Amino acid sequence: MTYVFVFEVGLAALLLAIAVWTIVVRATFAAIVFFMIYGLLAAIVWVRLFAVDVALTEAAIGGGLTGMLMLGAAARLREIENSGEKPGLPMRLAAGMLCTLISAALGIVVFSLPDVAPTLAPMAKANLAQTGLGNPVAAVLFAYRAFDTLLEKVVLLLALVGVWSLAPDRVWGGVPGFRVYAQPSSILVFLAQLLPPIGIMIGVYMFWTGASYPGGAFQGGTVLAAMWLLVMIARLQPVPAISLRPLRLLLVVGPVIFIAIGLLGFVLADAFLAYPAGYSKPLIIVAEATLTLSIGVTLGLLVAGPPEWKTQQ
Amino acid sequence: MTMANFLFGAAAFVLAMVALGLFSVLRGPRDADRMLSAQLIGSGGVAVLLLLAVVTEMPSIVDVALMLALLAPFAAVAFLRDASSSQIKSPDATDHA
Amino acid sequence: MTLAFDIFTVVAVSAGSFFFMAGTVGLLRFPDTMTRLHALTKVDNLGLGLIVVGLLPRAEGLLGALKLLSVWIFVQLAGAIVSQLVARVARREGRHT
Amino acid sequence: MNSATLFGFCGAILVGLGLFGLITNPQLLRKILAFNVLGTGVFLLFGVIARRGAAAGLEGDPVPQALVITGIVVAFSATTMAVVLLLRLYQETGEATISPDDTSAGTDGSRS
Repeated sequence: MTYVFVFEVGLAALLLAIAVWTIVVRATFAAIVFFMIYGLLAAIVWVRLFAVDVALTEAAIGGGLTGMLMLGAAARLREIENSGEKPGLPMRLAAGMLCTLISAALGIVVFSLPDVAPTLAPMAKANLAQTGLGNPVAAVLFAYRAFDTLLEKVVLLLALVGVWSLAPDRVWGGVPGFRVYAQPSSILVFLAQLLPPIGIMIGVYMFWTGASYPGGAFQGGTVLAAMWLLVMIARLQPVPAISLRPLRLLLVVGPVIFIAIGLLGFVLADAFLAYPAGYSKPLIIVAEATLTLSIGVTLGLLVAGPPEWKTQQ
Repeated sequence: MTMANFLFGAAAFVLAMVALGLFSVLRGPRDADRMLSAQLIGSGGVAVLLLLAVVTEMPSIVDVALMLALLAPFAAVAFLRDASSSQIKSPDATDHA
Repeated sequence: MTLAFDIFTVVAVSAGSFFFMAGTVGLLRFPDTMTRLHALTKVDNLGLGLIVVGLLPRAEGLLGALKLLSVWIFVQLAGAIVSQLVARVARREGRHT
Repeated sequence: MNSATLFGFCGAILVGLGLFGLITNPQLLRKILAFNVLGTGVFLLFGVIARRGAAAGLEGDPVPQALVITGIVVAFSATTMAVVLLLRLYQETGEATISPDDTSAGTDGSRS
């Protein structure tokens, strides 16, 4: 199938060209636009590698949240754009040589991978029925390597604590400095009223379908976060103060329930995060549902940034 | 030519159009033009994904396209927030002065 | 019957790809932001629209077809709203400079 | 050359490109972007290993795929953290760059 080959070579070449432009283009804004397109093409590459779960994650993060984060940061840094001088030519040549060497070494590694690739796919497939799930990636995330997933959620919360701790003392517990429209136009308000109900539905669908088909808690949570940010940016809802108790509760409910289910494993099964036979699917669904909510709130607050005001503006 | 080949050919063609669209991101000249190019390229990516979903008979790829389509307006909304806040603040400042 | 559907798919997807080309050429050749907006709408409405219509006979059941159509509607919605917002900024900037 | 090897080479080159941007661009925001390009390259290498592990009726080994999903989440949270740190640095010092002559600027106490 030569058409497939033409398509894939074109895709790879385009991805590389965009990466080059992201790095060398002079205007920061253009670099960010290239980076967003880079995420889009990366999602297509993941589809070609038959990793649709990864493609969904890349599309959700690259499509909505990264763009919002980077454009916001670039707008704040606009005054000092293009400041700072590039290192001299010898330095750049040396860096270029080093990077070429690293790329070449990795390329040789790719080329000399063993012909019979080591794989855990048969084991993942063989035990899939026991988990009650149909999606092997979800089984890895929530059954075989559930501990990793738990720690990943803790990392998200730690990152949020890190972001918050960068606020000056006088505004601790205050309102994040997420920039919203000064005067949202009627068309934006329309968008912010129309899209979130659909987005919430798709977020729930992502988490629900994730048990059997590609999708899952993280992809669903990312959609929820994007919808929340849209509502805040159009000033339909105020940006909440981070000391708000219900908000803090939402942040931790997912991980806490996940840990509780894990501890239950000591009693009902024989290990931490082990599910009692026959109950694994409902337990995983409960954990995923609450995690979707917590991930949504955490990601939204991560993009909203550290507190900048003591009270509502 | 089989149907699969035709659809892959169409996907490659749309991808080539996306590549051409990249030049308008480079050229600009204004940030608004760059944003428009990104929007157009996003539609191209959605079209490529839909073609791939049908040709490889993996319906879950449509979900990836759905995700991209749903989140398509977000970058532009963020961009126009930054464009409008700087635009609206400056007349404000002159009022106070 | 299958042949008729296949011909339909080939014609519609080809026409959609043509509008992708038209939109990209417009993006590169049109002189200012406002006319480039015009190019964008061709891609969102007709380019992606015709490709979606062409793929409908090959969709997996009614639900699959509905999903394809909803992808198109989302992209149209995003395109329409982003065009409005970008046009506002472009007009304001045009007046100020 | 099959598609897994093709995208594997692509990932290898992306790692080099990202590293080059990380070293040579003085602006910190651009360094963060470059680091994300590098990260995607590493993820792609993982994806190639997953694709090559296709067996038992699955099109890829789900274990590396799940690791990449976790990786993308962690990379995003690290990116937000880095961006916020950068904005705070700008608030404090009015600068957001690292230039080759930074060491001299630091020692003569022009910034605190």
